[in-house]
Amino acid sequence: APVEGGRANVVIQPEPPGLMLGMIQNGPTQMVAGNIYEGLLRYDPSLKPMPQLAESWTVSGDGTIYTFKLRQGVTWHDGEPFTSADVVFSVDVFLRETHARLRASLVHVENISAPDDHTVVFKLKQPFGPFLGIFEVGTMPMVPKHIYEGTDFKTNPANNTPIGTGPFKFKEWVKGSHILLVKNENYYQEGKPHLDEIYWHVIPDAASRAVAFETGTVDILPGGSVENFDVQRLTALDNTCVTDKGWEFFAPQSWLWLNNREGPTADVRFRKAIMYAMDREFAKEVLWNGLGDVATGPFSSKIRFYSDKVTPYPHDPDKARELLKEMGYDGTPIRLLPLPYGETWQRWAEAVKQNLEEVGIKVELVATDVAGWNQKVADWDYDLAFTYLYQYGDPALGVSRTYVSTNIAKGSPWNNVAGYASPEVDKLFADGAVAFSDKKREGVYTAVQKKLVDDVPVAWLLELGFPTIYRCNVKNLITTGIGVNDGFKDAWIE
Amino acid sequence: MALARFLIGRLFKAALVLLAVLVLNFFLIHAAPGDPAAVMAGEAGAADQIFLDQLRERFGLNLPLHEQLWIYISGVVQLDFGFSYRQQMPVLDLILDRLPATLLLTGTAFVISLIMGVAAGAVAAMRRGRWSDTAITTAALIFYATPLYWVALMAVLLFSVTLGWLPGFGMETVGGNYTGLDRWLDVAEHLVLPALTLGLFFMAVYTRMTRASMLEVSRLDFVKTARAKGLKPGVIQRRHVLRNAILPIVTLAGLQAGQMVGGAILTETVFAWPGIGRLMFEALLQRDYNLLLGVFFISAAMVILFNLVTDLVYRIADPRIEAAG
Amino acid sequence: MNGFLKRFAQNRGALIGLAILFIVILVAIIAPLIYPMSPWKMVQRPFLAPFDVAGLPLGTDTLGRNVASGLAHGARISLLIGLVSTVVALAIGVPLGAVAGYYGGIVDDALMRFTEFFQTVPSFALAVVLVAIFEPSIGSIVVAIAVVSWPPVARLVRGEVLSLRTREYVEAATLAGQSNTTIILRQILPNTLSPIIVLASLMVATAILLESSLSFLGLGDPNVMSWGYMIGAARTVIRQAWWLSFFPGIAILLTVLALNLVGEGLNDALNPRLARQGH
Amino acid sequence: MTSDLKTQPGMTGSDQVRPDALLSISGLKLALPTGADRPFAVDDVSYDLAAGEILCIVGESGSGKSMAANAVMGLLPHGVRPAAGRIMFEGRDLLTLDEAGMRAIRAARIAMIFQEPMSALNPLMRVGEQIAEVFEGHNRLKPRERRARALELLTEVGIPEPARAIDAYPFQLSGGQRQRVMIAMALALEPRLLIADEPTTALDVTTQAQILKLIRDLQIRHGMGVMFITHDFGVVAEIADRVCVMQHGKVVEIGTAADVLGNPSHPYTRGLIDAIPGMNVPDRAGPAITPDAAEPLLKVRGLTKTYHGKGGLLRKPRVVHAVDNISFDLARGETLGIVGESGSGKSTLGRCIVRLIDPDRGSAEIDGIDLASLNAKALRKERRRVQMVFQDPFGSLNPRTRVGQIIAEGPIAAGVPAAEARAQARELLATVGLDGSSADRFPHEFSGGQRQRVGIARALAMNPELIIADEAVSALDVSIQAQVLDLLAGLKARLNLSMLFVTHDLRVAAQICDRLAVMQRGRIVEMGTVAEVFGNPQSAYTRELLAAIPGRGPGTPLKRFAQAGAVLP
Ligand SMILES: Nc1ncnc2c1ncn2[C@@H]1O[C@H](COP(=O)(O)OP(=O)(O)OP(=O)(O)O)[C@@H](O)[C@H]1O
Ligand SMILES: Nc1ncnc2c1ncn2[C@@H]1O[C@H](COP(=O)(O)OP(=O)(O)OP(=O)(O)O)[C@@H](O)[C@H]1O
Ligand SMILES: [Mg+2]
Ligand SMILES: [Mg+2]
Repeated sequence: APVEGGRANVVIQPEPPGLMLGMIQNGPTQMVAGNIYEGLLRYDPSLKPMPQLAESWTVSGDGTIYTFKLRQGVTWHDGEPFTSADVVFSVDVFLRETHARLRASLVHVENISAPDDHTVVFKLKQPFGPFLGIFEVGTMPMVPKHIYEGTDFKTNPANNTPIGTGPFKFKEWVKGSHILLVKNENYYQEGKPHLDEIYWHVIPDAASRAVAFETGTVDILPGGSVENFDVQRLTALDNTCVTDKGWEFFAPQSWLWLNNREGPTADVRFRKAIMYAMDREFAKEVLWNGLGDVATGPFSSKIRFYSDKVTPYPHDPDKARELLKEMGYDGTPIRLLPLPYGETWQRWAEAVKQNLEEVGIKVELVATDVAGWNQKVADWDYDLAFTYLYQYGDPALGVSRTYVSTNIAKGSPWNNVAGYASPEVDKLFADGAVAFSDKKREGVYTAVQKKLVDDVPVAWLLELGFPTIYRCNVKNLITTGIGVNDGFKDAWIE
Repeated sequence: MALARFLIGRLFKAALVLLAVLVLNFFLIHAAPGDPAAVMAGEAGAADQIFLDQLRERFGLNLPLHEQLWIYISGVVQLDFGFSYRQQMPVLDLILDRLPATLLLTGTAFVISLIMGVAAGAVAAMRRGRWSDTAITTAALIFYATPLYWVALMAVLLFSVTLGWLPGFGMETVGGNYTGLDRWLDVAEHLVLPALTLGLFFMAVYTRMTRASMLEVSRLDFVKTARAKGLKPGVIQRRHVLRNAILPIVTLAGLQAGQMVGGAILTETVFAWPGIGRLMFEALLQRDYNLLLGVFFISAAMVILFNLVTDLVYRIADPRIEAAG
Repeated sequence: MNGFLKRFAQNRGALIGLAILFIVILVAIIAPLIYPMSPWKMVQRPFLAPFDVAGLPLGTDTLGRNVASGLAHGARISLLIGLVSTVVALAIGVPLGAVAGYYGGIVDDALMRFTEFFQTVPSFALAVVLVAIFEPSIGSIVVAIAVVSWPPVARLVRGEVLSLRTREYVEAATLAGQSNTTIILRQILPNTLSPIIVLASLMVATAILLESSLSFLGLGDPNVMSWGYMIGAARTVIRQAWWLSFFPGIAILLTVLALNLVGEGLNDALNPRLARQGH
Repeated sequence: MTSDLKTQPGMTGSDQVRPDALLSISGLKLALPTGADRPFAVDDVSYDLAAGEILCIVGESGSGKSMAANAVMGLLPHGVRPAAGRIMFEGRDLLTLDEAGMRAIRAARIAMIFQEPMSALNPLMRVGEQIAEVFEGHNRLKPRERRARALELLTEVGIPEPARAIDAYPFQLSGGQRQRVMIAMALALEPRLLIADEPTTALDVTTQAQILKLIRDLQIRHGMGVMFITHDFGVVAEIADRVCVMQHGKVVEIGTAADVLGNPSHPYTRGLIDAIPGMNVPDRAGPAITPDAAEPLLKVRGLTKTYHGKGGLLRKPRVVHAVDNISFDLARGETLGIVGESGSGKSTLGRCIVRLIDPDRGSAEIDGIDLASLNAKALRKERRRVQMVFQDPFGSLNPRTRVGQIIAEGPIAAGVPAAEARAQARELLATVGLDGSSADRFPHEFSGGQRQRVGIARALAMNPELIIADEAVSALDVSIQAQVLDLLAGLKARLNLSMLFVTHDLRVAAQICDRLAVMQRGRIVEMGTVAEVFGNPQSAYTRELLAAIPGRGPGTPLKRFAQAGAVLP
């Protein structure tokens, strides 16, 4: 039986800019605020929806009307009741203004209505296959209408003291040191949460984070908080468990942006040569401790409609050289932008550079910091650039944005930065999104994967595995496909 | 009075320098690639033009640069350092929040390095040519030439992980909820490693400098006079040699003191010390212009202040010095 | 000149320093001969300890690259960065300090406030900003390091010049009708040499380390192998592979030591007064 | 190591070790480090000194006078060590004592006044503390009494306003005052032996006279033995009981003052004594040039320079009228001597004329051109007409430049080809009595007197019309001084040079100058031909100066002085 009480010490990296999840959706914010705010649904490791603020839901036969029944007796942390009005406000007013990713999905919604206090109805313009996949806390967090309505959201002072419906309440934030969340005594779900408090420790240096775990200061190292080289050593410690679960919903997929517009990378043979030249197994084994998988194409194997019936690209330098010769590559040097997210990525870029140079491609690494990287990628000022993106469980949510030509626009590093344009792919993705039956979608997506893998608009690297390291006496830490990011609701310490 | 005139003159010039510093920093920072909106968009994992435009408009980044500068400068003149784009808090609050931690760390390191460095240098000078001199000089050179973060990590490994004597990071036990004396002890415990690490480098510099300076002074005639008085070597070294050798060290100490605000980026990072060096570094990476300018401003003010203090100390330490502009 | 060489040769420390420096430079020059392959090439399993495998006397790094080869190739870049940025810093700081100290008055005030500006921004932060603005490359790193390291030089030179310009031999040169430039170059600067030499030999070390801190933050030139890069990259695996940061660390230390010894030897040899004194 | 010393050959002491000797040095050899000018600074030196006696040590610069004295104190410079001999003091050989033993003797039994008074005091300590420290070092008196005693001492050595001086820092005192602080310190513990190493060089005669009198008085009162090192025979004649003459590290003659001065036996001693400038006015038939005969070369009008000290934290700014409304003319070929006490503005006047300092008011025209009116370039060109020999010979030579180069730099700047300028530099060195090889040496490799000659050669290299010689012969021992003065006189006659000759030594002034100007506190208090000034001094200050010239009392053993005295009032 779960033990009540206790404190969880968790590393948070980097320090979030704020905790108002409706406003800021970056990783660290979500990791902390996922315990304060809640969405209507959560998803299990196989991405099946689970109830959260919504008790149950129904979908009309044509797939255009989604009706959610909300839980009774839910209150905000300040005691106000949570109702369907909050949902309508959150989605239609607040998030529509502040949440770029959700806004993209909301184009399919015709209107949102609240027939009664505990019912919300989403009416879509046409069917949208992945619609049930956008109700998790990071994508659609519920924010309190009574606090935000009629105010300037960005400057509302309440942003500093977030009020949600979640199992933990915000208590204090000592900038540069820690964030403290305490148990929500009035949580609507009987007996939850088990923990009394969660301390999020801000430790900016990766090596120090490892030390913090070793010395017992922290008990939980969420994925990505220590360098991969340290994972093996840490997991060998006593009473230490490791899991790469809890990332299924995000399914982080890494690739190299290839500038399809100009230079050698505009030639598909060159792009293929890159695929053959790279030793991705090596990267996985050496740089990622064997965690994760070599990506076969645009879809992560974790998400729906994944297909492995595509052209494989094994490590084959000879083939790469052949392709280069065939296209008549003249040795023009190409620029490679590493991801400025720490040593692993830096080393990876060096390894890729080495791989490419072995088949005769001249590579020049271009180092920048985060801001510079964003700017360069967003302005298409690169030849090759590392990146990784979440796929959010469904190709229509997390995959198509990278490949459809309507998404070619300067200024954002998250759209179709490669400049790949194929009417066929555009059409297939459009069909896939609005097709309602899974079977139909499957067909479309299998076709699109085949086509993309042959066109190589980007060079896929790995499905990243982020290991969460924790003390074995922390139980029930990861129960959903969202993992640490949606809460310590079920966790307890033995 | 002369002193008052000196001070007023210096303060006036200081204000001008600060203003110039501000303007130059402003352009410098804006010259770096990327802007806060791009960074935030990048972090959000999704962004579209609306999102970026919203951010830029909110931060006033859509205005021409000179207008932004004007807005900023007019704010600063009224001691309003603006809002941090990223943290959505007044810059001044953020800085004041972090300043004490940094001052505690750098101040302690400063005092440690000064005292220990001067002492070690003095010992080395007095034992010139003997093994203790060689040991001290070599150690100083090693500390000087070893990367700070390497020393830091080694110290943590030894004292924190292996021996378990001292906490390896943070400023106090998080969630310890100590009060009063206990809290001070707790903080002191956390302070030891970072302060030592940071102090080592400067200690090395002071050691070398003190030694060289003392040897230089030992050759001066008045030291011979002191010996002719039949004074003991200890007294001679302390009262005559060291006192005269200390002046160049005052200059150096002034420089170090001025760098106290921003000089500890790496140490604060490795030891998770919630100080201003980290704040600045993060602001830099996030192109949080207002915050960065604010930190630069405070740092500049400190440097100028300590240059002034150095000059004053100089005038007290050396009666020969008359007001030097 | 002969006397100078003789005096220098009499200084045992300086000779040892020179020998070390010579070896380092030699290694830097012949690196492509002893390790013809790129130092970035992954040659073996990662994390091989020193002497584990024949031909890899210093082991391999995170990606299985030859540490010895990196060390040899890194010598070129580290020396280059250390020396060039020091020279550039001297080239800015010495004339500026000399002019400020010599002319005094408004010139001095203006130049010193200008110098103060560069001191007000924490030097590491300034270096990071500069490298970020100009994109990391050897050139921009050298410039950034030079820009943050010249102010102390200028201050030092100014202080010396301030006191030297009132010396009677300077007045004598004025009376002899020498121009200001000649006086600064011939009469004053030679007499500021000794603190400059000492400072410069320390600056080389600081420059090498600054480059390492920059590359630790991902702002090094990723296309060239340097000791700073090696230390920076080894930091995260220090627990697994001590040798990765140890050897480049020793290399930096030895170089710094050698430069210091040579600097002190030069200083003594250039100073005719010290020539005959024992210590 | 001592038993056979007495039988060692080469012992030059002319009289035997006296049984009542307070200090007795025998067979002392001090080895210099390799690379010095000679292997032994002091080579087999023996002399002794009785209580209540003043022994003057004279001899050329670099002959080892200071070195032997330092050996007595156990304060030899680094690298110099005793190689043989004994220094017996109160029955003990000081060379065998350890550091602690020497410490007990220093200041308490033997005290020393060092050669360079300006730098012998700690610049950062108040003088009172520095005196009190002597008591502290030997655990005498209670802390409170120490200050009182220091005050007494300062009063005793005749410092004006001792109550204020006790809290002064050394830089706030004049050179003479500092020297007196040193003496107070040396006398603090009433030592048995006082060693004074050239305590009056560079002091003007009045101050010098005061200090000599002080030492004499104290010596009589306390019955001390005094070892007095000097190169001034006037001083020797004034105070010595016995005289010891040194050359090249050896004692060449030793005996009573009357013997040595009146009847020198060694040729070197004779040479020295012959070289002492006399007090007789040169027998020129009136001034060679009448000042108003032609347009004067230098016309000084109303020259004024005031220094405003900036004042310290708590001090009032100090105003010094260094040059106060001075006017005079100088004809071609004329030498004007400027004499006056230390700090009276002599150097400042010289600097104002050559425009190293901008005067506050007044003008100085050379050949009708006021240098002040010229722009930088023209000024550079005109400058060569006036050259200066600086007061501090060492300070005015760039320590990192070879002497040949130093001399050649000026002509090169004026456009003379480098090779020619260097050749000329060698010639000039020869002219001032240095051999050609010295062109390749650095300034520190010369003795004080040689450096002064380099300074003169540099001035001559520019072919100037006017030379301002600021104490150009002060550091020279008499024989060399005489050489240089002859040289200058020769040049003057040959090249029709004009000279402004600044000095504090009236005998030297008498020898070389046509006219004399006496300065006091920035003003010229008297001016006239040498005969006029010496023969019939108008101002009280001039009379005071003349009276203070050492060694010219009636009982002086020096014949030349006695003869000179006849000329004087
Ligand atoms: N530190 C030293 N190292 C080497 N040689 C020295 C040192 N000090 C003095 N000498 C040499 O020792 C000799 C004696 O010097 P000393 O100072 O005793 O001369 P002095 O007779 O006092 O001359 P002066 O009248 O110029 O004071 C000189 O030849 C000098 O060059
Ligand atoms: N730079 C200066 N600042 C302030 N006061 C000065 C300065 N230079 C000289 N004085 C003062 O001016 C006065 C005249 O100095 P000067 O050097 O002309 O004297 P002097 O007659 O040459 O003396 P000496 O015989 O000691 O060389 C002195 O009281 C001195 O203290
Ligand atoms: Mg002497
Ligand atoms: Mg003078």
